[in-house]
Amino acid sequence: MSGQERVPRPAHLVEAVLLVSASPIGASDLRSATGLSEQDLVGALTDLRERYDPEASGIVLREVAGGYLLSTNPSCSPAIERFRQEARPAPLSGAAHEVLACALYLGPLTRGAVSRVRGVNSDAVIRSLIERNLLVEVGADHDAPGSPALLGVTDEFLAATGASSRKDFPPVDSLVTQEELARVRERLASSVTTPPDAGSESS
Amino acid sequence: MSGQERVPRPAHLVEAVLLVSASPIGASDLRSATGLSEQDLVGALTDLRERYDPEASGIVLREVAGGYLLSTNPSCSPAIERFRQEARPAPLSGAAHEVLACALYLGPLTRGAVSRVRGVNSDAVIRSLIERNLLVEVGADHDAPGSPALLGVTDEFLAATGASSRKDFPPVDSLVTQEELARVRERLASSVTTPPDAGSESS
Amino acid sequence: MTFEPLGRSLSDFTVELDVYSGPYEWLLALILKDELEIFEVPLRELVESYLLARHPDAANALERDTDFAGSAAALILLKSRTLSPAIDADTEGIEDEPLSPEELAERLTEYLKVRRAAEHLKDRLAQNVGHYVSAHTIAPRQGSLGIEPDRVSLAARQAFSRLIEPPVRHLGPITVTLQELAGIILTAIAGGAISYESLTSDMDRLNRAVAFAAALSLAQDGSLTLTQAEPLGPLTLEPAR
Repeated sequence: MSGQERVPRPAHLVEAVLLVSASPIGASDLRSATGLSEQDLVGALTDLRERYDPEASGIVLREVAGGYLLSTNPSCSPAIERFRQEARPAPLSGAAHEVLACALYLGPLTRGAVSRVRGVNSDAVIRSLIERNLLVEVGADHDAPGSPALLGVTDEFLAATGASSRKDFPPVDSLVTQEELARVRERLASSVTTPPDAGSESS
Repeated sequence: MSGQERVPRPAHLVEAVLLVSASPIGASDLRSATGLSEQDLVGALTDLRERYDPEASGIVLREVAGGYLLSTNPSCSPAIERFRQEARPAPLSGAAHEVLACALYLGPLTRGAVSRVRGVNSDAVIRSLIERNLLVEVGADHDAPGSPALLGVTDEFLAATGASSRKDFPPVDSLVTQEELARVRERLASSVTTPPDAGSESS
Repeated sequence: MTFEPLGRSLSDFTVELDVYSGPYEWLLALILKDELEIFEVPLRELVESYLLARHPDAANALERDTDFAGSAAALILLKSRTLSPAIDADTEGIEDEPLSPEELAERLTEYLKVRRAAEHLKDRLAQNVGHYVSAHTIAPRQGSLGIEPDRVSLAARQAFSRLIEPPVRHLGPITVTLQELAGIILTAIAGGAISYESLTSDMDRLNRAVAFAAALSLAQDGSLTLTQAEPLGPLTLEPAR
């Protein structure tokens, strides 16, 4: 560290601004607050990545939801929970993961569309996800009767999954193998060809 | 959790806890949150004094009011002020709109009443609306056990909606049916009274 | 959502399920807070683990059975409500018309993708848990927030017209115990097999649910045999051979 400096270094300006935000700050907002050039900002972020590396610090620099965010190192979370006397939020249910997957990969889509894809009414799950700020109404489907709201994932969702953007998820087709899909079709083909008048046992 | 996760160093634990507190934390609270011995805490604080030295960092460690606090380096305050001016406040969630609607149309009312009307615990949403100065405690319900605080909307809320007074909002009976309103009133009034003949659990 | 408060008699009853392990009371709380999906909770396993943990000779055995039967009945109601078709306008689009095999295949394929994506998200969320953000935030400038008055009205309409059911309260306090119903059931099957439908035809919904719990309990200890020829088909209670 060089001696007495009066003018703060770029990394100092950036870390100070990051301290006062609980949500990710994008590069352009960081630049306009700090007055740094693009190059200086890049340099500052490189310094800070090292300073707030998960191996070396209890505070980590995360690049999520299109911006930069300081947060506690997960290795320290038991201490945080003791300090706040708060239990870690309960993990989401399987149904909640499915609803989020619908919104992420098929969204924005209406409540009805989510329920149709999943085959069960999903309103309660959707409601609790909105409550947790992971889903949000992003508009309305004006072509449908009653213009139902369209649901999409939030920046909090991106931050919670450690994603910098929606593109940061694997394409859905890479998650399911062709063999699996073929098996579904096969099984289906064999089951529907059997009794011609059994048709009502859908559920 | 991955097995190779390392045990955080004392200084890491302390800095993580300091990040999540906006007010100074005393040594004994730091110790009970982190589980550190007195000696380890002293060592950790020595490390952190160096790491967050005003000459070397945009975030500084302050020792105030008998405790420890992270804050921004005063040399960075112009950047912080610009950030504050430019930052667009986070938009309100659907849950926040509902809580504000309860306070506007049914208020002043208690936290418990808001949760009963909405059918879901609303404490966290209420806390953030108070922090944002959109809700305020305007008194207390002395008829209820523990005299819980009554919440109402603030002038800032009215200003944010562009309304000059509550009367600028459509009357509640233009929004919902009489029957629905009666049900809401019932939920409001229900408080904690259990039916007289249900009586097995006293408390 | 409302629930008759549980007596504390079950405070030491813990359950081990795939979706949850811990105190039973907390399980109820999680379900009521929508943090756990009721249809993910295997009610049969729940009843079985209660029966395993049951101490018929304990001083508060009766109270425990009553509390358990009461809450289990409420869970059954909740579950059936969740699984039954939605009635609100938004989801009325879930059609009943039979699908062509192609459409069915299309839907299943789509669901399979969602399922896999959900598993991926679960891992990702788990890897990123435990990041707490700074508390050193600054309040935004006064007056910089705009709130749409229409959204406030809409929120009022939503909050005030929502049905916070399923109300369990209207079922009234529990007026029957597992033991009483067990007695009724044993008397009824003394003359031979009887269907659950006819056994419970005169009962109200709560008693029906408790009768179900009682029948399970009796089947568990070998006092009767429960048979169901086909899934969702009629349930028959027979004296144990």
